[in-house]
Amino acid sequence: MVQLPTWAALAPALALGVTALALLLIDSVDPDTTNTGLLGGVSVAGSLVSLAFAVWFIFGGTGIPQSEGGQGVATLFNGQLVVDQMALFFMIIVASVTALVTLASTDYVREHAYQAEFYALVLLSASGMAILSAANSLATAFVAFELVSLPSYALVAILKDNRGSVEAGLKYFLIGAVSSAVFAYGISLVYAATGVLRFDAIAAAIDSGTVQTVADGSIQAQSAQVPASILGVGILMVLGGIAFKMAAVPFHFWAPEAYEGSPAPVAAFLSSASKAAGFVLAFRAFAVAFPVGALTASGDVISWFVVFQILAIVTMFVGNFAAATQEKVKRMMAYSSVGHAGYVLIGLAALSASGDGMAFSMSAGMAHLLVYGFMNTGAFLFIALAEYWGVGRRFEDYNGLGRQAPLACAAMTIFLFSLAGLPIGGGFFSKFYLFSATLNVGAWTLAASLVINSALSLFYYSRVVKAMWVEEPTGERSIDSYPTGLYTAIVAAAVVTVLLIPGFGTVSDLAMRAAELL
Amino acid sequence: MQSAPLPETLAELLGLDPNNTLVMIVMSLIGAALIGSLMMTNTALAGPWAKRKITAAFTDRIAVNRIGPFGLGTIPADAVRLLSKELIVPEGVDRPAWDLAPLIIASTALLGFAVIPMGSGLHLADPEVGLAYVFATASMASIGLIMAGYASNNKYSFLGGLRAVAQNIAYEIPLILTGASVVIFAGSLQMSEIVAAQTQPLIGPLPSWYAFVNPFAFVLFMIANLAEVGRNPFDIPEAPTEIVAGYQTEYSSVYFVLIYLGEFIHIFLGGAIIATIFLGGPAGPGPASLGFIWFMVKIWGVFLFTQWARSAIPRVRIDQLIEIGWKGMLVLSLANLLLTAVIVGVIA
Amino acid sequence: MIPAQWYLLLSAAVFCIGLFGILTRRNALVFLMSVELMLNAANINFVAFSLQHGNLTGQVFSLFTMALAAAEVAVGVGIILVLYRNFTDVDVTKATTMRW
Amino acid sequence: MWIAALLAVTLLGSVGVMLTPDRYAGKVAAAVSAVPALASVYMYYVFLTQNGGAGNALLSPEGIAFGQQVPWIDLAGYSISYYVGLDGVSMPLLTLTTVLTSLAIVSAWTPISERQSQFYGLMLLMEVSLIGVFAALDFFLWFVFWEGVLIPMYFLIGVWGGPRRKYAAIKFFVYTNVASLVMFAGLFALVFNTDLTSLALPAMAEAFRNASGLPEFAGIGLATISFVLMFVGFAVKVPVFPLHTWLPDAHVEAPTPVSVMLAGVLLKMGTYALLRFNFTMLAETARALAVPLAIVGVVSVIYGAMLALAQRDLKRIVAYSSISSMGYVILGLVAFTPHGMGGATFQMVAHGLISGLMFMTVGVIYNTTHTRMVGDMSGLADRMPWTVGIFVAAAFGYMGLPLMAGFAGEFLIFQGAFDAATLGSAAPLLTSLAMFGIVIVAGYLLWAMQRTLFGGFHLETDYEVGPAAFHDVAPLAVLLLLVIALGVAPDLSYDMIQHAIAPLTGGGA
Amino acid sequence: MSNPWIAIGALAVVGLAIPVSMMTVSSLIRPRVPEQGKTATYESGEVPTGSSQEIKFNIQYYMVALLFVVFDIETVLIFPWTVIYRDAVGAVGMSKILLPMVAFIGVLVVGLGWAWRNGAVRWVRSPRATKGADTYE
Repeated sequence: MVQLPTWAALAPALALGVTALALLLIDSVDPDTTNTGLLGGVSVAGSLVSLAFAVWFIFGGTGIPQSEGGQGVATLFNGQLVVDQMALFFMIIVASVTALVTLASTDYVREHAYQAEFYALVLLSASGMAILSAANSLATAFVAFELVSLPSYALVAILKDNRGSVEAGLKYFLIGAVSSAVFAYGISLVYAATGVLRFDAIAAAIDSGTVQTVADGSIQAQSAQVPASILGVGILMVLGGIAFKMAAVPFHFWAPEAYEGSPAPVAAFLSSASKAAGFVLAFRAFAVAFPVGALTASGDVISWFVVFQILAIVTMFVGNFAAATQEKVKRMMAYSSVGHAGYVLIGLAALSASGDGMAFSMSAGMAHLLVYGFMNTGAFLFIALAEYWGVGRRFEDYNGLGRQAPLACAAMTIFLFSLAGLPIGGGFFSKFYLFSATLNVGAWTLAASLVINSALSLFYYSRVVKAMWVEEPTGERSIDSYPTGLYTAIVAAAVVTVLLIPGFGTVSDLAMRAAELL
Repeated sequence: MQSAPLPETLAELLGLDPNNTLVMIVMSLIGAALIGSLMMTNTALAGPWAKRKITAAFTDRIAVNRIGPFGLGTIPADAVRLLSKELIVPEGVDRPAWDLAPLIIASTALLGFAVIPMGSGLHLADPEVGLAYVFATASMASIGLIMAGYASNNKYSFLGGLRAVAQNIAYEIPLILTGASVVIFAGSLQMSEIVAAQTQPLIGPLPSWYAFVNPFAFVLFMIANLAEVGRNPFDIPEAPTEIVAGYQTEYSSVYFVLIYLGEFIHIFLGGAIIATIFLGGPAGPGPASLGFIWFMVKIWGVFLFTQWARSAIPRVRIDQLIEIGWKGMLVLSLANLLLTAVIVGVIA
Repeated sequence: MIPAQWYLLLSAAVFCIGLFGILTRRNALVFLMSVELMLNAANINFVAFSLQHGNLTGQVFSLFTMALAAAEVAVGVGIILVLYRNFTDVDVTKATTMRW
Repeated sequence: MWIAALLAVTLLGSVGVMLTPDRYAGKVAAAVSAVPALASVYMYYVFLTQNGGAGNALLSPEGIAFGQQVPWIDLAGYSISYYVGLDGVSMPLLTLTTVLTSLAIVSAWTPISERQSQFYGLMLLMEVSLIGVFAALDFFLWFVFWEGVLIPMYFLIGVWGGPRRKYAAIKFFVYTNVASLVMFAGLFALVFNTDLTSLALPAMAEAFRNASGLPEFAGIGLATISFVLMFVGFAVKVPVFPLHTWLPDAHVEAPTPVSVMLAGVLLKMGTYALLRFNFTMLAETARALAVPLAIVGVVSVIYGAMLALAQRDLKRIVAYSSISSMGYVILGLVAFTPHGMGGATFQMVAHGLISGLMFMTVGVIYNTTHTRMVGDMSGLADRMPWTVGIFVAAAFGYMGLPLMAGFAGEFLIFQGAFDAATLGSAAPLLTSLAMFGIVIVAGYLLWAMQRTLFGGFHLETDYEVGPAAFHDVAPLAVLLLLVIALGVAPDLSYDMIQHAIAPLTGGGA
Repeated sequence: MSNPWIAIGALAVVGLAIPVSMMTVSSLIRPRVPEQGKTATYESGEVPTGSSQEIKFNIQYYMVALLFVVFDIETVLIFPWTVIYRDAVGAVGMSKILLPMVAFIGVLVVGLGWAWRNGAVRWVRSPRATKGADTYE
């Protein structure tokens, strides 16, 4: 394999960013007419290029030490960014979700006035996610975090003559702004305590208990002591800021509103890719920067995995029970995505006080995020299709849809059952993976709530299936057009979801390796 | 010519300990009073007298020649006249914003002179971030303008305030970017450093003033500065033929005086900035003690330029203003920045 | 030199003022300003401890924070603008019609 | 390789059928399903003649015929592989599945009139999962198929079922899924407490049978807890009293071909899983718990029969009676004697054929008369002689008439249960109680036949009731022939079954 | 070198003192002749109609302001670069210090170009001027 310059390791992120700029340029050339095919094509191509790069690198061995025949971790800008297996893993998730969403959008926003802006914002946000997955410092993390958030605010509110969309955008923006402020303040406290922002340096500070400083790339210890209390508060606030991105309790309030109000492809994008971005930051920060072992060793600093356990359980129950009581499909999906955030939180919760089992549980969470990326995106894209057809938003509006659009409904059935954890899609395996991760450290409560919530989720997911296939169509609904882009995206997602049953071995291996190398 | 700042010089003159904070505070106050009154004198000279003379000369008239020699008596006369006028508070004005606006306009402009090296040791303070500071103070005036425009409860004032802000912000960025291109040469934001960097000769007798080194930036800066101080062709915020007097329509008596003074101090501040970062500050032939004279010459030169523009160039429309600012000046100043960087990179 | 905890107290106070504003005010613009306060509280910490620790990391980060705050304002004002156009009000509690 | 081919052909077939227009779907589906059916019959022949699998697939690896293993996933330290194979227990059940599916598809031509391609596609999809369930030798593979059965079944009942189909479908779905979760929990409680590295069933069996030092909760060993959990999980499928309540609804609401599959094969999944997991992997615990299990079995025998006695709906009668028949299987299994277990396994096959036959016949009658109520009709014999004849034969088979498959199965079970060491002194009592069940069955079947088939014809219809179409009767005939064949020559499958369960009972065949 | 901000603070004091003193002087010597009509806001002699608070002004002012917020902040990020540029050229070479800024400004220019082309800085976009597609009002 050819030896590329180090900065080329960022190619997946760069591809997305460059595509966004290219879209703006295309729009600048002729702002008055919009060529949907061109814009959509460019966006899909860009995200596919990024996906190709990520896949090439991850199998080319980027992030695996030379000793094991890999290319070694690509460290950029004095370790502000690192491209390792985990970063690439999440870049793959982001890129594939972006590809699906942009492909589906070609039909969804066809009549829309601001198409170039739409695609550009999606890709900007995606590039932010890609950078976030490589961020190795609270500084880059914060910048990337905002690069993810700001476009998504605009995306949610992009239907500017639609009260629902605007209201969703407002709520998303307000809560997002507050959480980013909390995040920034938490970072400032961590900096106050440790004197550094780079994850490894923070870890060094926590280990040695003394303030560190980073001089031309090397970490040097200072004399001053790390004030544990400030550090603890800082960590909690950082966690709060991240919890917003993952839509985890107690920062989940925006999720139902934002997902319901925003255009369905945007909801798909946010609930899949944005969540993944939040989690990659959480994984890296809490695995590298705040090693639970050292923290608990250093006395009165909170051992955060307990917090995560509580968060995980509460999030699971809140999300699933709320979802079970919904009357609108999109809102149900929104709450279910909150519940899934709870599942993935197990990845950070299922470890022992000394931090054992971290790699195992984290890889489980990563695997679930990947599978979830496809099945959840697919489900939301199906909702986008329903909106495209003008089908209502309630369960009973979906009645008998299976007769008019059997293919799409079959795909939706796959998504929902896979989300519920039936072995018809990869969701079954990833849930089992999480399950065994919990049992691995004997976290019975987590295991129990995982099983209970999966059983519960089957109930409300099957409501949609029932409506689509079993119920008789109520009222007259005429479905005249079968949009190609949306169909392609949905079918592609469904195929991948099913193929993840035989292919789950690869995924779990990648995730495991990535988590171990971290 | 790295001269010690004014307060320390004073302290040494009076034989006091320059490390004693109290002493320094007192000395600083004295120095500040000195600088302040100096500027007030300048503006008092410029506002009621020089401005009219110049305009009259342009329009081939005779102006202010009644009171005193060359009509210089007009200055105190006008001061008394304006101060003793009744202060009319229109109904519905938003106090205290309405009262604060003139104060802000007047005093922020004065603040900028703190870091300007005027030669002959007349250099109040020399912080490392001098240039950033002076830009900051210079742009604070627009807050006063929008306050005045908004608080007056008058449609002309409101439009004037909005125009003023739109114009200031449109030309702020070219201004600052062009200043940044100078910083690339000087490699420092400290005023004394920037001045010092312009001392060595460029070609023959010509000193390496940045106006000569980078005339392109100089022209850009002059234009942007015109817009900043709101003189023709950029005087639309108070375009008398369109919106009476813009944001100052409703002000009378002392408030009017303050706004008027503020504008002129602002003009001189702009001149001071130009003189410092483009014209070598107080540098000039003769002993360094003459520096102040040269400095005065330079800022009065800039003042004359603005007055010439006021009389000679027609006013632009608001849309032209915005388009010149965003499509012309901004792009040019970005280009200038990169160009300068390349040049400096090559010669360095 | 002023001891660090004073800066901490100051920033905490500013942060809490911002938080209070968020919790009590209903005007979206005031909300925005409160968020700016919170961000600037973070900036206080950064600059103060950058001085304390003697490295520039904090100051650079505060620059980032400013830039991002500005971008946030740009987006936020845009959203508030369309909010006003749709609801003829900038009261965050007025927008409660979550239906299409 | 053979099994992979079966799965692949059927899966592709189902996709293809889903895409064919409704008019041809039925025929195409029948043609497609004929392929695995004939293939499996051939496999059965090969197995029988060359006796490829002498022994139990889980306990003695040489017992695996048509085996194939491909590494798949290495998950959480457990290696999962695509691992399939057959032995004397699964071979007959596999054949039963394929044959019964194709017959059911043929029998669906008349009743199923709308969304046909989807119906037949789902039938074939279900066949894929069923083949997988009986052939899989790796837990994960097995579980995938096990759950995979539910999804097509849910749609088949929910979409093409009777008036209360939605309720029935949801009930079935929830029951079986919760059951799966319970079983899953019970099993993995064991898995995580034994040092397993592979989830292949033989490895699990090996690990569980000589697992030692399992933790205890409240004095009860983990093995027992898991056994109970897994038993409950599987008993729902069987079904065993008191977990049977989903069955009558599902049977009554499901269209005839679906209830044929339900009674004929899906119930056997439960007993098959019981045999594979509880009685093979946890044999010791099973022996220890023999008496209560036997009581459960007997109770469902009597209870099912009693309920059947109380029904007026032919379909309900058959449904409840199948509950009681499955009770025999439980009884036979707990006996842990060659005859008992062998008979139980044989009974699975036999009952699969007979109950399928019964449902199919009832279905044919219903297609003509549009009623299943015993009271509504009488004297069908002279209007549709063939159907009635087969119905009578099938009923006698159900009652355990000699020379019919039912007889062999039940006789062997009683014989085995009577001298079952595991049941000790309770054996005679329980067995005789179970025998009493047969009397009840005979009672209600005879009564029902007498009311409906014989006597003067009476049925309010506005059309002429005539004999059923050939393609309705043909499957019945085929099934009846199979029943008789197994009854005349039980060794056709009893031998291989004995080979398979010999390692369990300790004694040879 | 004493802290320069003391002197700056001093100038701030003076800068406030001068106007305030002028106000006081004026308030001592100026007359007060309250009279109805004087206090009417000036509208070229016409009777004032309505208040200035509810007049609708061109949305362009918002657009320009938003653009300014973004670009002005970028200059904040440019300034540190300009300060160290000259030394950095010597230290790490020209391309390494110049190219990142070129990329940065390139992105800025793309954004500006987009805003330009989409009429964010074109003034005549008022609803009455262009009825239809994407007005900003």
